[in-house]
Amino acid sequence: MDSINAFGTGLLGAWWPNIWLTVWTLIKIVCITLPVMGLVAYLTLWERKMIGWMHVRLGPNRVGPAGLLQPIADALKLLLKEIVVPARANKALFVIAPIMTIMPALAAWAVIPFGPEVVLANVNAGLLLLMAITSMEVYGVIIAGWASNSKYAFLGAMRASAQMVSYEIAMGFVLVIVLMVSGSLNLTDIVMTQSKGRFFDLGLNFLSWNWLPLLPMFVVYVISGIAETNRHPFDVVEGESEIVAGHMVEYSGMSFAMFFLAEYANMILISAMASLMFLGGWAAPLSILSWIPGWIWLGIKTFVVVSMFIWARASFPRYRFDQIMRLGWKVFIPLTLVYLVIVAAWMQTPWNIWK
Amino acid sequence: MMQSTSILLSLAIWLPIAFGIFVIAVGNDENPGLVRIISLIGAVASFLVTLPLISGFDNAAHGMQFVEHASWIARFNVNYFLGIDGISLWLVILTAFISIIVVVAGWVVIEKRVAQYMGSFLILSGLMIGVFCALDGLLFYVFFEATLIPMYIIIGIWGGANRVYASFKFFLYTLMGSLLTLVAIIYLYSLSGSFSILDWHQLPLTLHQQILIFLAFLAAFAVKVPMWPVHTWLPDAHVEAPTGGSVVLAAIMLKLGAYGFLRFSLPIAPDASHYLSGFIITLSLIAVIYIGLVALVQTDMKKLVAYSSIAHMGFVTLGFFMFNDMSVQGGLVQMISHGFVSGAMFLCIGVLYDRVHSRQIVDYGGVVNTMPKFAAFFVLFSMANCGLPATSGFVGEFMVIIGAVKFNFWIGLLAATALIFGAAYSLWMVKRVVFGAVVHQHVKELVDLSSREFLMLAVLAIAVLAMGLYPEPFTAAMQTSVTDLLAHVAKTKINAF
Amino acid sequence: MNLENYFPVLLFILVGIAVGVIPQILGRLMAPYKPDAQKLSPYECGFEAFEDARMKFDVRYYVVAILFILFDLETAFFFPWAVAQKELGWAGFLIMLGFILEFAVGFWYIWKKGALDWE
Amino acid sequence: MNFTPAYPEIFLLLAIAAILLIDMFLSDSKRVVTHYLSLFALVVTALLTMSDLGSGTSEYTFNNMFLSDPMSNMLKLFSYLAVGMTLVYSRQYSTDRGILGGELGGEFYVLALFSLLGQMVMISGNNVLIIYLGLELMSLALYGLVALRRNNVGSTEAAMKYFVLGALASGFLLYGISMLYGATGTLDLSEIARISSSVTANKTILVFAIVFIVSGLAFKLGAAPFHMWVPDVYQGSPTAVTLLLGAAPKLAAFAICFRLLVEGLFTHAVDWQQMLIVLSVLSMAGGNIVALAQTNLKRMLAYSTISHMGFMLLGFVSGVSNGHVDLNLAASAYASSMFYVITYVITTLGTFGMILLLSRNGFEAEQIDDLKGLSKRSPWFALVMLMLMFSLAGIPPLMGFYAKFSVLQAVLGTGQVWLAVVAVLFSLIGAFYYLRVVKVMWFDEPADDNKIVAGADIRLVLSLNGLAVIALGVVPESLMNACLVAITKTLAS
Amino acid sequence: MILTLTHFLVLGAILFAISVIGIFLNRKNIIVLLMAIELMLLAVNMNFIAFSHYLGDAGGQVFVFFILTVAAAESAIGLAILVVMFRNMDTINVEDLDTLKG
Repeated sequence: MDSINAFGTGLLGAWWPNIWLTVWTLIKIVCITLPVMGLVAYLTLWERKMIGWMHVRLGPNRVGPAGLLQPIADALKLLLKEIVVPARANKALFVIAPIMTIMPALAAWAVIPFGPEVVLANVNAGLLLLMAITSMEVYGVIIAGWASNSKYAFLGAMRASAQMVSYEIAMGFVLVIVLMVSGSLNLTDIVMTQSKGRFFDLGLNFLSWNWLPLLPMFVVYVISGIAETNRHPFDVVEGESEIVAGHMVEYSGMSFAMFFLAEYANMILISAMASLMFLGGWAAPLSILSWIPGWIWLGIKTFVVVSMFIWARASFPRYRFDQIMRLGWKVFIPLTLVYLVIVAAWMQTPWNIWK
Repeated sequence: MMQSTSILLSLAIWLPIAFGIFVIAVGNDENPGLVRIISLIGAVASFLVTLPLISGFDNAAHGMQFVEHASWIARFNVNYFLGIDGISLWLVILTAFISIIVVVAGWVVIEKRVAQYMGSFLILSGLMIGVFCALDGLLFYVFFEATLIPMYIIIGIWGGANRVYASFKFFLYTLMGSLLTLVAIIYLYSLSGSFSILDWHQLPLTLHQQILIFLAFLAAFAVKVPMWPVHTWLPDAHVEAPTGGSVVLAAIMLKLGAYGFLRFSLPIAPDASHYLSGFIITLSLIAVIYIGLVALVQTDMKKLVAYSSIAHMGFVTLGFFMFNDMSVQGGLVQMISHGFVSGAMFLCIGVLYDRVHSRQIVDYGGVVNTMPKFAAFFVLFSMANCGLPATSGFVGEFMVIIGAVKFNFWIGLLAATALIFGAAYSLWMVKRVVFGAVVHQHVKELVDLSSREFLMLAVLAIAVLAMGLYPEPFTAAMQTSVTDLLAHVAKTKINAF
Repeated sequence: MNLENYFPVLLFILVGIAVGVIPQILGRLMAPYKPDAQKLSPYECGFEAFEDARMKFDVRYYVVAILFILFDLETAFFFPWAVAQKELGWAGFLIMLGFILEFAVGFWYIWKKGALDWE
Repeated sequence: MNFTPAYPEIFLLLAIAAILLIDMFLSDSKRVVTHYLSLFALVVTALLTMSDLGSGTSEYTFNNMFLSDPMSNMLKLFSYLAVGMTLVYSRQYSTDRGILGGELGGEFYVLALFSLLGQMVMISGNNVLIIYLGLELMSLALYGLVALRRNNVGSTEAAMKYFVLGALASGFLLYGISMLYGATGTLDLSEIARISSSVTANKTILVFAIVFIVSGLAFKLGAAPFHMWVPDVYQGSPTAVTLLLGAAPKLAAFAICFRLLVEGLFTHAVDWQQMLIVLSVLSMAGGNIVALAQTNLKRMLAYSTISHMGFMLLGFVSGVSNGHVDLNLAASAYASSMFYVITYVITTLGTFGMILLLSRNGFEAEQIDDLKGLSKRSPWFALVMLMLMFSLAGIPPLMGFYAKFSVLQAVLGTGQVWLAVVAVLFSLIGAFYYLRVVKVMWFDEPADDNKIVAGADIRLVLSLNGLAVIALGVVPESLMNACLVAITKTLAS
Repeated sequence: MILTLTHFLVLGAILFAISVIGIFLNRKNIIVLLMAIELMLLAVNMNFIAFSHYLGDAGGQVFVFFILTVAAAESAIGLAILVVMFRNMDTINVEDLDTLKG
């Protein structure tokens, strides 16, 4: 890697260092984006497979061996479908909405560390940046609903955005707690601070990670994550029997694919964040397993959390909208607030485990 | 610093005010009798406390007497500083005296809101005495301005048909002038660091400053006097005001302005006074002659008397700006005399108005046939008004004319001719109202003076005659103060730098 | 402050936008495009739309939006404190507790007022 | 850290929180409990402030961001008084108008107290950040209060206008503050004063800062030409709220003018004085002349406020003459402004209290003609109103006169004779419309003979208010001196 | 290109000017007014951040923090008033704000 960088610097750097820097960064971005896209594609397959198994059926199995080419087929199908722009829709906004949805889902990856030094932008305010970028998802939803000039889309957008912002508060508090125990906004630091303490010394890394002392918050975070991505069982937004596909109802073809892509990219992102903040990121669960590369551990953890998303989808009945809002406002926010105080007080006592 | 030696002046000021507040507080339209009696007691008591001022006044003494001095707003060196000299002595007594007359005049005429009416007059009386006694600039201003409130109310509530217009005009005209005075007062403070008028008398000022100050004071006092051309509020106010209001306006309020000239303009800005004396004399002569002519053509008795007041006050200002003993004393005597005479004139008109509810001259004629006693008084006061010898009006005007002749023969001549106009409009009115054949039915039905009215007019008549026949006590008290004042005014302040 | 670290983020945002734009253009180019009135009419369960879709909607959505803004910014105040919490000690804790209590009062108030009810 | 100087604020905050919570559990019939609790909170706050009054020095807390000095204590005490009186005046009115009770509960009280808290913070801020926060706390509560009468078109419109222009004003002020920060590199007012007087300060940026700060303050004060919101908001708000935003906030506005301009930028007084002269003359002219044409009492009083604020600013333009700094002179000038604003607040409380007194359920006494023949219906209150009107007009021996007097004294003290003449001429115009109110009350026949229905508490407080205007007119010295002492000590420290 | 303090100040000034123009010239939609107000605060924030960075003083950033909060509270109240107004007047047109006239 470094040698390529050196070569590039030698090639272009002499005349125009900024150009090379840009190209180099672009290369790295592509290195992140393409795997993410691939993961998204295969996540859809995995979802269908897993739900199939849980339903004791096979799931996709026709396209390619064991259905492995199914995502490719889906993508091609969507690519070749007509993009319908409804009459009296706001054309410009209608086109912008999918962009506004997919952009944050991807851009957020800029600050996700895949290893101790492996991060595109090692910024100090990483967590804050992550929050800022993911918050922009709401714009896509609202714009899509408004631009479509359809009641279903509009209602769906209203619901989706209300739900997303509601859970964002709870999520914010969880992040504050994580922040508090790690004392840094930098995601790399957050991961690092989990790899110390008594259990770490014993080699039982996984017990020193945040998920254990902050278990309630971990639960809240995962549930909020599900709600945030409008996934089942919080998917009243696109409850098929109520308002069809919610804000995306008027979208078709590649425009729709963008929303679809963004939803799954967000799932992965949230899972990755959960892994970073609660599950020790790239660290191995036991010291003796440290020889396995960090990014594999991170991948495994993310995969586990994503699978929990799917698991939840297959297992729970859909919530009513009022129940969703109640859970968010009347359960999660007080809960996180109380836990915040508890942890803060705990940290002041001699029994503080996050020194 | 002068020490307080007496509380007489405070009593004279605050007693009527206290009575006024009391009357307003307890009185309502259900017990008018009680209100009237309390008010009368208040007015008489207030008059009585002023009498020791005459007996205790030392005619020969220089400076202020009955001085009271107490700190009021120490931060701006504002003091509760009272005192009188020969110039203000008789004005104080006149005010207290007129208050009794006013209370009696409104005895039965005022039927609605008696308490408020009586209370306003009592408070007004106290405030006006305060103006004459104040030796502190701000205190003076406070009293001076505060008189506007009760007067505004009096004109506005108990006035005639056009009272709202008249009351507004009265208020705003007066306020306009006095606000500039306020600027001048504060300006003087910023120069001298004191609000004492006596300190200001000694304050050296450049001619430029003096002229500005003089003009600022002129704005207030000229409106109040009133001098031509800012006199137009006066006929309206007089015509619309109730009888008591007109009496107070004519008898005392106008004197506030004239008094201001003597207390402020002349001694504080002597050089400017000399510098601008021609201007003032011109205005005064215009008032005397032109307004006299205007009075001549009036058909409304009250308006006529109002214009005659302007003309008479013109004599006063004329006298003041001749800068000699005779003329200034004449002006002062004229002020007092005019207080009695114009008050009496308005009362007479009030008497008629109460019976006929008209002030138009043409509505009368031959009043002597039905109201002989009244006619006698009316003729007497009219004669005094035009300055016939043996009445008080003569003394003042005569002295002013003498002084004027001393100053400049032609001015004296002009002033003297003005006497003729005075005689013309007064006597012509008398002729048309009192004498002649009875034309109107309502004149036939007139009843003569009640004992209350008789008493009232008789007292005034005595005063007018006494002053006309024996002006000595009045002039004697003034002598020293006026001499001192003129001596002071004769000295320039510019060189003091 | 080192702004260079943020350059990749900016670049990634641009790439994200590109990822949103390019497939849509591709879709336009490769997919058929044959609009007709029926196809373009808004989705409405089969019958014609009889009113504008941008209708009045439940005011509670506004309430949620407003509450979100407020609460989200309250969270923002926790961030700097949370980072420095270890150094601030009990004093910092107590001061923040005051803030949290105030927050709680407001929260209790809106709860009691029914701003959080959707039934 | 020693929080003593901030005890009143801390207590009030706790009290508000408590009242907010207690109020939730009260039924409308018991709403009066909130009323008395609010008043009680004010009394305790006042006692806390008074306990600090004796020291007479400036005490700082929160890292010099917050201070308690004689001036702040005095202004705060008058703020409590103003808010307390407003609450008493408006109890019946608010209940009748649906801004109290029902769905809203006692929010009126809570918001009123929050706005007071904001004012207190403004008054005590020694750091532009704190001042800004106080300002916003006050403004936000007031925006809410104006809109409290939710089904009334005028009220919501007024709220919208108030909000937009208030936010605009904050924007201007903030922009100025940002420039100030840029020029001095600090947010602390004492530091700003120190650095801005040194040669190193960037003069251009400072002048920019002053321009924007002065415009922002003018907006908040309602001085012309930034007065557009005042008439509409005064007219459109429920009268109780008009009083809340017309009285006490003026004290706080004075305080921030003093803090920012005098304490922060005293060395640049020449620059801001020029601007204030323009504002002041425009306000006096615009306010007084336009007020002449009004038939709505509240609107008329709004324009009169504009003119009074112009007059008040005269004190500010007299602190420094020709660049020559004399601290005694300056203290006297600013004290006269302070006295003016306190006088204005006391008087204005009474006038709006009168409107509240005369309003009944279903009847707003907002038109000037609604006062017709008041002297017949209630001589005493007509007298009180007369006193208040003459006081506003500046006729002695009422309190308003001494306010005008002391300001004029300051103006003439710096030799600005023409300014004084302009000021008195405009107050002459002003006298006309106050006289008109008196005329309507005293000279006209009553249009309706309804008895005044109002509680004993309103009657008592309003009477005391009227008496205060006279009493402080007869003996103005104590209040004047208190202002002077407060300002002198504040300037000295 | 090197970004200097002046660049940021000019940017702030431009934003500020746009928002002021937006408030005074906008006669259509109140939402635009609210947005202009937000923009104004952002312009101020830009100034503060720039100054704070170039002066090396954190105070300005703290101020921005509070401005953001206040801006949020302000827009919350603004929106609430807007909703109430729309219910009463059925319009959010600036020109319809004319019931209050003397």
